[in-house]
Amino acid sequence: MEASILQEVKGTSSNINELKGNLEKTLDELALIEAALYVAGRPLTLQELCSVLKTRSKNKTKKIVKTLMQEYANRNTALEILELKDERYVLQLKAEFTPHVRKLVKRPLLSTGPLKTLAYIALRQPVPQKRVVEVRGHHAYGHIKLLKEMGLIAVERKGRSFILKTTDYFADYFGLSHDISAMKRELKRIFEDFSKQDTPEL
Amino acid sequence: MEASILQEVKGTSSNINELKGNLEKTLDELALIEAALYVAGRPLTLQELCSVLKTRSKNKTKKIVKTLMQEYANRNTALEILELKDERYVLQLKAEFTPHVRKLVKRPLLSTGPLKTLAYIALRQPVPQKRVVEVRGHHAYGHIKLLKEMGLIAVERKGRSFILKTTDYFADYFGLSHDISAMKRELKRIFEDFSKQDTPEL
Amino acid sequence: MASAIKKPFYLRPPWNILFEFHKLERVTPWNINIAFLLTTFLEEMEKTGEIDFRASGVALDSSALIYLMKSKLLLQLEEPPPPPKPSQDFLPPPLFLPLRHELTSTTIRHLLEVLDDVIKSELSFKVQKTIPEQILPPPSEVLPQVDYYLMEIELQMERLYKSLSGMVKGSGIIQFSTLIKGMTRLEAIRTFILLLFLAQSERLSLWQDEETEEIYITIGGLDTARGEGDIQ
Repeated sequence: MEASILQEVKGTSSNINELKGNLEKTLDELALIEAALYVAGRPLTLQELCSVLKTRSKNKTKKIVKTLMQEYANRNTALEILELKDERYVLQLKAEFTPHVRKLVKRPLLSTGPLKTLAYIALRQPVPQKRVVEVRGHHAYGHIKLLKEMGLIAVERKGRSFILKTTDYFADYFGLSHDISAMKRELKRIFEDFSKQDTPEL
Repeated sequence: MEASILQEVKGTSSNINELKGNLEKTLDELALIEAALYVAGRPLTLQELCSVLKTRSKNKTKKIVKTLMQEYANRNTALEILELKDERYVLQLKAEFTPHVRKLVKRPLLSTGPLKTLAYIALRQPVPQKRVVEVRGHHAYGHIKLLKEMGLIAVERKGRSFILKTTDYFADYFGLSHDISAMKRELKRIFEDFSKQDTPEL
Repeated sequence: MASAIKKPFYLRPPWNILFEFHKLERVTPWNINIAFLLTTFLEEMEKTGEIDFRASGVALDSSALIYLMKSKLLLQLEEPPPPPKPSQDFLPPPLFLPLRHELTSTTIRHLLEVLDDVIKSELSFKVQKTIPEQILPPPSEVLPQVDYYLMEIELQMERLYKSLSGMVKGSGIIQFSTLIKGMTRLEAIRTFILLLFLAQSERLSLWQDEETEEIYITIGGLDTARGEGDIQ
């Protein structure tokens, strides 16, 4: 009798340890995904996240990322984890916090002028540099140089003119499709939302 | 009697609203500090955090940072907030996660050209800008501008010349002393060890 | 990426026009906005810290040349083209980049690796001073032969304005035919050109009677010349 109780107790405790072990493992895995997203500072593919967890199971990894996303959404935090197209995930600052902390960023950031030029190039690409300068004014030369330096656009020579396009890095940065026509459709939707938000009277 | 109960209820509800308001404010302030520490990616002084909260009260800011630190400590997360010397705070990845995610870190802080200019300034500081340009060539003007923008060096005017020094951020990034002479000694020592290691045949 | 480009910034568009004068001679001066070029040139120089007085000198020379070309066209009474209409196209709002923390891969080891190179180049610098490559042409190539008259145009304008003010005693109207009485044809043309410059700088107004073809010059606050021919 005593032996059997002991047996039972032992069994239970081993179950508890197992459970505890599983829980810890899940927690560690959540933290591992968080660590990966934090250091990368760019969207990571499910593949990349699998390799961090040292697993081949995309389903398992996806479940863990979704749990982490949920956890972030439940907490009152300045950070968010977004799911982008093609099962890519990114950790970033919620947009509403940007104006409050922009000045603390030590990387050279782009000001509104170049960002407008970038938006125009993205929407009209492939677009001749001449056209961009016509529409955006002479300052666009400086913007184009800056955007090129940051790897957001690429310049191609075609006869005597320069043709501008966004890069894959650009698409990744904004979580857009790598396919140009699909990207343009996505952008148009973003701009439409933006103008609706901005000018409710229209 | 009824009136007094009503009064009391009203009082309670206004208190609840007030409490709720305070709670929301604290949450927002917590998130603001989190946002600041996240985007800075370097230790921030209490002063800098005060300016994010738009308050002059160091005590208030300190209380909020401590609450956030506690919150991070309670959660199972890959990140931690540490208090450093001189009331500076940093959000960083817990060291045990580094080996698992190191391979995701791909972007260098600087490309080779500006890095060389930075190394030269670090070793010879305080050094006149003119001397840096003599040794590193005319491109150094651009490097100096970039390094300044990234907060890695500071420029001081001295009569008609500009004197260059590294900043505390530089010291923090590379884990060196904030004291310039101590830092230079450290750099020389590490450099000597490093060159011995690298060229055993000498 | 920036360090891959060897040329100084001013040899790139749009400023390169100021430094490639073989091209300068072929352009239509009306297409060049000198004020914009010089302002952005100075801004960029300040921004990059590439303070080069020779470059500034050349930029100034070239600007003067462009101005001169514009003046010459004015002498030939060529009308400047109307300002181009800005192209109409949908201008999307700026695309704000999301803020993301990103760990960088540079470590103290990288810093020390390049330090070795830097120390070597510092030593070699002490031994031999590098002779900077001549990237700018000598000034004689830049400065074209200039008509002495054009160089003194400001002075001439001042002289004419003074004499006109004297004639009308401060303010008033004077007829062009009265002004050029006794002048040779060339002197009259030069006077007319000076009047155009003065009118352009809004120091006087010119108005021509369509029937008599007389030109009226209004000086000092009288704005009647802008009216619809209501000069008495």
